[in-house]
Amino acid sequence: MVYYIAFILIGVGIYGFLTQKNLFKHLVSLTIVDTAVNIFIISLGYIEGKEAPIYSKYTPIANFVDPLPQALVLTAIVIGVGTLALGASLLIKVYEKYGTLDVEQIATKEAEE
Amino acid sequence: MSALLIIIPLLAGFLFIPFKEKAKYILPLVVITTLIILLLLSPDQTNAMGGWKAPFGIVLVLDSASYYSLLVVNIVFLLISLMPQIVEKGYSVVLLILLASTNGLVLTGDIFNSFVFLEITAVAAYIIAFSRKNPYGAFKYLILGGISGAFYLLGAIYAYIGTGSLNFADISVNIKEGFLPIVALLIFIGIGVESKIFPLAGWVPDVYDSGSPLTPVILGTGVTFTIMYLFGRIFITVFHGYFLDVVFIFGLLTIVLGELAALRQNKLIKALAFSSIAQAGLVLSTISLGGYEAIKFGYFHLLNDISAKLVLFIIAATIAHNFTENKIAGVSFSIASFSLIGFPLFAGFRSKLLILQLAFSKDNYLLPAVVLFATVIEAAYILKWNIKLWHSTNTGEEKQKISWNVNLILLIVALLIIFIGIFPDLYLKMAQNIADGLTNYRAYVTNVLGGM
Amino acid sequence: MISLTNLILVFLIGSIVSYLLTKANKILGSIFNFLLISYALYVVWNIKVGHEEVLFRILRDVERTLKVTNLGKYFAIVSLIVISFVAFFIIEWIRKKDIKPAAFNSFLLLMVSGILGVFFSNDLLTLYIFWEIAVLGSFLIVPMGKKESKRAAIIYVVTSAIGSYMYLFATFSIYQRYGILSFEQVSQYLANDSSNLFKWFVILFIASAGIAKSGIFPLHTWLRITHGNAPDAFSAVLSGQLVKMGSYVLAIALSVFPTTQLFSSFYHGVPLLNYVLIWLGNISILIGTFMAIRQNDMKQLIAFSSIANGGYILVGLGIMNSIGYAGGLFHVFNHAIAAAMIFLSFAAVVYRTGTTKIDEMGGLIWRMPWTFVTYLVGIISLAGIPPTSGFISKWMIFSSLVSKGMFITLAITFIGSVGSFLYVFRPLAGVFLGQLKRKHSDVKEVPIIMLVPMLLFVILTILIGVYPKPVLDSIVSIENEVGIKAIEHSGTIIKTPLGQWNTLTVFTMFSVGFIIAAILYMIFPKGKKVDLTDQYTGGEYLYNYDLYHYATGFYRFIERLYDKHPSFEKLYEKLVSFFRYIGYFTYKLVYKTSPSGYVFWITIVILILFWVRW
Amino acid sequence: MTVLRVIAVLLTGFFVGLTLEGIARKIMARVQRRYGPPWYQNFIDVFKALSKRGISHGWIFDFGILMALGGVIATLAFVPLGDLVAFPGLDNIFIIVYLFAVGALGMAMGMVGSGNPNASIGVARALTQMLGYEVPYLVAIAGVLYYYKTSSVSGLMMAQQDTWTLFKMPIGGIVAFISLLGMLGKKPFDTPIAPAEIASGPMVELSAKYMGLLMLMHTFSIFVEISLFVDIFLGISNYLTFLLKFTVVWIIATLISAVLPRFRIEQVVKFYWKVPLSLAFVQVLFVLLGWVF
Amino acid sequence: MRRFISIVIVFGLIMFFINTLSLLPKYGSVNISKVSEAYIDKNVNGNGGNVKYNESESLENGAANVVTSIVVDYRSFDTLGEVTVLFTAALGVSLVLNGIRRKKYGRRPNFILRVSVGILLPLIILFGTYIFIHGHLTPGGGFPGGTIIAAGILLLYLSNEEFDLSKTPKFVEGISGSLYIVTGLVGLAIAGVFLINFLPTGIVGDLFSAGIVPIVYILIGFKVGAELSGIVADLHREG
Repeated sequence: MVYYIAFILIGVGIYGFLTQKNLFKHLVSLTIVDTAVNIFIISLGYIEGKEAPIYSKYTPIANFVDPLPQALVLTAIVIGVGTLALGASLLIKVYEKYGTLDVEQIATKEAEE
Repeated sequence: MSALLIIIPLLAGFLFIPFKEKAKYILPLVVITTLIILLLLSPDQTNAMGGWKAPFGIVLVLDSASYYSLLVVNIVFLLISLMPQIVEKGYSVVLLILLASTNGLVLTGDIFNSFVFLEITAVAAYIIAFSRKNPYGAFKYLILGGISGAFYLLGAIYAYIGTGSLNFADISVNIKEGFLPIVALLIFIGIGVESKIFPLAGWVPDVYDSGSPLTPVILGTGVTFTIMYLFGRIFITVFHGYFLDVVFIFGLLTIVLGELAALRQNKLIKALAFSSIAQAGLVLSTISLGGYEAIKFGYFHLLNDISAKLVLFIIAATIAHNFTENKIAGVSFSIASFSLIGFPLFAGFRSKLLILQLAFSKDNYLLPAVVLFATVIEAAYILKWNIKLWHSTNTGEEKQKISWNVNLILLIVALLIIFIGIFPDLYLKMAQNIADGLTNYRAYVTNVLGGM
Repeated sequence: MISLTNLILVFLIGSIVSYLLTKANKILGSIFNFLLISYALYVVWNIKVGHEEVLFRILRDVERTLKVTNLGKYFAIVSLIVISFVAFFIIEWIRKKDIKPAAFNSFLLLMVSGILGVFFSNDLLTLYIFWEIAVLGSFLIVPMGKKESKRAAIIYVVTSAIGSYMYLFATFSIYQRYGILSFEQVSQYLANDSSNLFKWFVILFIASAGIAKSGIFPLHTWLRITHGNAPDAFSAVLSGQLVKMGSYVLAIALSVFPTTQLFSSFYHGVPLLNYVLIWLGNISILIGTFMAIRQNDMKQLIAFSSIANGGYILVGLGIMNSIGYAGGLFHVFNHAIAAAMIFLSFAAVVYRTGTTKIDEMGGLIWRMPWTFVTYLVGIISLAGIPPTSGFISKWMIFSSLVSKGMFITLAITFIGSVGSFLYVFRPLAGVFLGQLKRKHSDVKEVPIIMLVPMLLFVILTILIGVYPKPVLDSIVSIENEVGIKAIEHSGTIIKTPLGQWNTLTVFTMFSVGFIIAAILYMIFPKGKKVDLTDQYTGGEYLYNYDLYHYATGFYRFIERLYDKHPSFEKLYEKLVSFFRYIGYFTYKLVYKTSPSGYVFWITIVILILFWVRW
Repeated sequence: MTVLRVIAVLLTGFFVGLTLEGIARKIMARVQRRYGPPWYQNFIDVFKALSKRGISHGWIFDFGILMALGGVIATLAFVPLGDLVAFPGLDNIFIIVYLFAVGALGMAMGMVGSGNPNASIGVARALTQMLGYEVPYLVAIAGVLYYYKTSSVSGLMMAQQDTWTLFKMPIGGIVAFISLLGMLGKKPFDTPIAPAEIASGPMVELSAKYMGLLMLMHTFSIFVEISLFVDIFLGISNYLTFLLKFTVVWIIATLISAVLPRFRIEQVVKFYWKVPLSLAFVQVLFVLLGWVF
Repeated sequence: MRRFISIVIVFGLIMFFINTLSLLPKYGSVNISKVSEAYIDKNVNGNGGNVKYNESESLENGAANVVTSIVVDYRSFDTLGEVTVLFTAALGVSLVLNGIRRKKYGRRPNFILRVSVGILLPLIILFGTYIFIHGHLTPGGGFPGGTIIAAGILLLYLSNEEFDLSKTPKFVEGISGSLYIVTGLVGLAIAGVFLINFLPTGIVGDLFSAGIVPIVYILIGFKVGAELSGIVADLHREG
């Protein structure tokens, strides 16, 4: 069930890319796609009726979900953050240079050069 | 021990973050140390990171293929580090990180680890792409890289589900049969963007035209070689050449449309960017012909192309007008462009000849026709630039003089191209070893999994 | 006597040495060039036929050899004669050449090394390698000419690349099918190969390199621009010699792989393939002749004549009977010498007046008589008029065509030869005769060093015209080697089944006639020497005699008949712009779009692969 | 022995040529209903011109005339007059046609050397006209050569054992005759010398001696052209019958030229390449197919 | 029109992904792969077995939080790469936005914000450090801890106009990064294998257990905190 949510979210992200004109919205859709992929990875690790993979007072013996996807997602999220931060700073520079974030106007400005 | 190749540049990067400008001086030192370490290492050893054996932990594989690829990549980085003029202020740290990530990409034996290193290379490439007032190009590259990263990650996860572990050798041995098409498709998308395949590599011209000579040089040579090596590693060693017929068609498409697009560019850098797209397409389609010979000649051509591109990009980015003052740069530019087209005395001729002979021996008449057609077009626009630069009269703008060390390096590479043209076995031996490493995946699996 | 490989190596190293020498002193470098080339001529002159040498190894089991055949030796001697004369001419000409003289000399030697390799290579791949070296050498020299020569160099390389890459394609398919590449083996395998289609494909593709290089019909557009704009002395080499490399490959494609045995005869013993090639030659004769009549720039005019003569050679070689083949080979010699002679005289004219446009000059005979003599003998030989050698080859081709009964080709060759009277006469009248322009009144004759090669050419043409034995002997040896019944000739009499004639009696009869006319001229009172401007002007008084020179639109009345002629240059221009448009379209669509474009392409690729895979 | 034969040929060329020209002027006059000058008028003109003292425009002017006359004399020497053959076996048809070009080129060069634009225009027209009539003529002759399998003129003449080639290949004969008119430069095709338009074309600067020499050259060239036609097309003939056939052809040609106006130069080329050339091709097709009478 | 095409394409893409579902096990009934099985039972080297909280001692890993054990010990090379990505991103942001002065928004932050920062900041910093110190016991670890600290720094930036981080985060970042590598190198020196866990792992569950895992996670916490605050600082600079 959760898989469908993840795929639809990827679809929404891609749709965002295809239709939006504003560059910042592209960045947003990129995050959507990243989160959707992360959701999908996590959902692959879930096992019905199993606990979070931490040995603690409440779960002393191993009755855990699959920990590996969660570890991978941890890394994937941080990569998403890194790309997002860089994208945002580049957008600031794009705005400084072209004065707009709209794709058409940038294309016309670039054509003039 | 092979982890040192990644760690030392990384350590230098981390230490020099507070004083970025000073990093320019230690860059050559770091590259030399990694080269020395590489020469000390013996080519077939696998090091498990953190002591955890193969399918569980991450494994760095140093077989003959990765050994020689590392050699090439480090030599390229050495040449670039010896030219501080072309490196922007404060970008040496980025170069260090890039060196670490390219070494990582070559060495890693784990699919998720290769995703991480691919992302490091990509992020470093975004920064380099931005180098001199080219934010829009860099941003487009970032978006494209981000999405391709997402697909690559999906491919990795599907591989994990399919085989249970993330290790290349493990995947190649026991991936469930249904998963291979989907994994190959997703990974093809992930790497396709980086390895300049036709519809996916939209970022190349804008990024290479970023104004600073560093971007095209490092992205065009070092990173391209690493990506091509990764492509070979995954699609040949891991997927046993499963997806290559699709890649062949895309390769042909890239060659033809890359050359045609280059025909109309009026800026030298953009034309050369398209030429590197076309050459990448040629290498990919040669590799995807399948078989040991094909891979050997594919990488041989890649080596020739990289040495020619190194010279062409430096000159195109620094002095994009006439050669009257700096003759040495002019001569090396001409030699590199002749080698690219495939005139007899130069290296390019050898590799094109061997590729044609190979294609014919495999009864594939499409590839030679496309290659020859592309070479005709390539001859048209490269020679146009050659003449324009040699005979242009507009000596109006600033008389940019190339500094002596850049000239020296240009000349050395140009003479190397001629030397390879006459005695090709230096590059051929390298290509042979790379092809050996990639093709016998049984040795790879036993080497990594230790005959589990 | 050094071996061939050392000779080629000497030239490769020599090109660097000459670069340094010319950097030091222009004249010294050119002298070094001349000495080296004449030494090469000497070596090639008395090299033993059948002498073999192993060169280097590229493909595994096919090692490269250089082998001296009669055909190769003949072509090499013709080319080296032309180049050594031009090298001697360059010694003086280089003085006025301001841009990059050092590069000019060094690339000339590079080209010569390529040429030597081409004529002596014994298999298809070595021929391709040296062919590319020669193309590279000549490509580097061409852009040193006028402004337009930059574009010309590109067109030159692209056309020759098209030809040579088709050639390479054929070479590899042969190698893949038979595993061997040397000429004898290939001809044997081809002879007993069953599939006719493969034979057609191979020979046509190999001939395509020759077609591209010698400017035959489909790939002839580059000749006008390149010869017209290349540096003057070099266009003599370009048209005198480089075009002959194309004829050499055509000769190989037609005679070394004997098309007559490979294919059944289609029309009076001429196989269909030869017939197609002959028709290509015909079309280029028509194009060359009719376009040459229109040209106003003298060098472009002779460039078109090279197209026409290339067509002649192809027609001659295509007929493949003893007379026709000999005619084709002899014409190679004549056209090389005549074209070089004419271009040298043009170089001398440009050396003095600086322009190549016919209507800007006139009456140069009074200031440059010796250049005029060279040009006169040159056009007599080019047009094929008896006392000179040009007539012999034309006569052979005509008689072979008549004996084969190919009348349309015969008509076209007549048009070509009569047409050549017209277009060679245009520069004669426009440049040398007629009124001398005031601005050219102080023009002096070109220095002696430039005159020597020109006059040597003149003597050579007339000598061979009268006593064609040496050339005919080598042609006979070639024909025996290639397996065609050799023509019989004794001394100065050339026999053919149709008839025979004696070059010596024609010459003596001509001089007798000339002496009779001179006697008549001497007996009667001498005419009063009158100044050039003292003309019958129908009563009107002329102030500016420069206008009184009829040169612009010399054949305007014929040109009007075919003004709307189909121009192939425009056609190829459209083709190039079509490719350029596809490039623009892909650039716009894939590379220049916004990020949404990129994502669009990624999803499209996924969908296609998905759709294909499942 | 050949020297005697050559002299004989030249002398016949001189005397017969001049007398026939005189007769032609007589016929022309009769057609225009006037008496016309005596038949020996041409001899008088030639000797009068040669004795005068004219003007010369430099060495190329003189050399041109000498080369023209020398060329035509050489061509004449090779032409067999009936059974009188100067060089048996060597008189190849192409030699004669192309040796003739030496004369034409010499004349053209000399005249343009005079510097007068009328001369250049005239020469340009002459060369274009040559382009016009040469091609059909040679194609027709090639048909004959192909049929008789020999290219020596005397051989062709001898080959006409049974019937004249004219009757064997009538179309070829007509084409050859039309181009013969063009060669002679008679009225319908005398655009190069058109007196009204370009002041008698190339001959504009000629005076006295040069004019005389050129007249000689003109007569010899006429003699060569017609004798070629007669040898090839009008059957075997000894010396006398040859001269008879020669005069008949000459008279027909003058009659035709007396009545026709002058072509414009484009019309000449267009005419020659439309009518005679297609006829020549038809004839050649017949020869190839063997339909010969 | 453009919207219609993109809808069709997106629909096609989703169909592509759904088509792959047939391969995947049903949601919730995934069987644990052999690799994760070994991670859970901590017997990658074969001397694991049933792990009980607070009892099993000197296991090969020792971290209670299995995810942390994977992230920092079993696949710590990934995390090294991970940290480099963040490091490059921060470096990139500082190179791209090489601002000099602090960007002034011109309006004074309102009273509540200024006062509450004084109270909240220490708590946030304390909470952040707690997270990455207990990385190997409780969920979370170096990355979330570092982010929380950076959030605190952001709060500082928002609360007053003049606040600007000096070069200290750069130093902290550099040192912690190199320390992380040094720990790896020490493992290489001692046991010849990079990033090996050379310290005793102690009892599962208490604070000083699992060898170098907590040390590494603390270093990562510092590094991530410094980097993200560096990014926040750069975003607040201009000119």
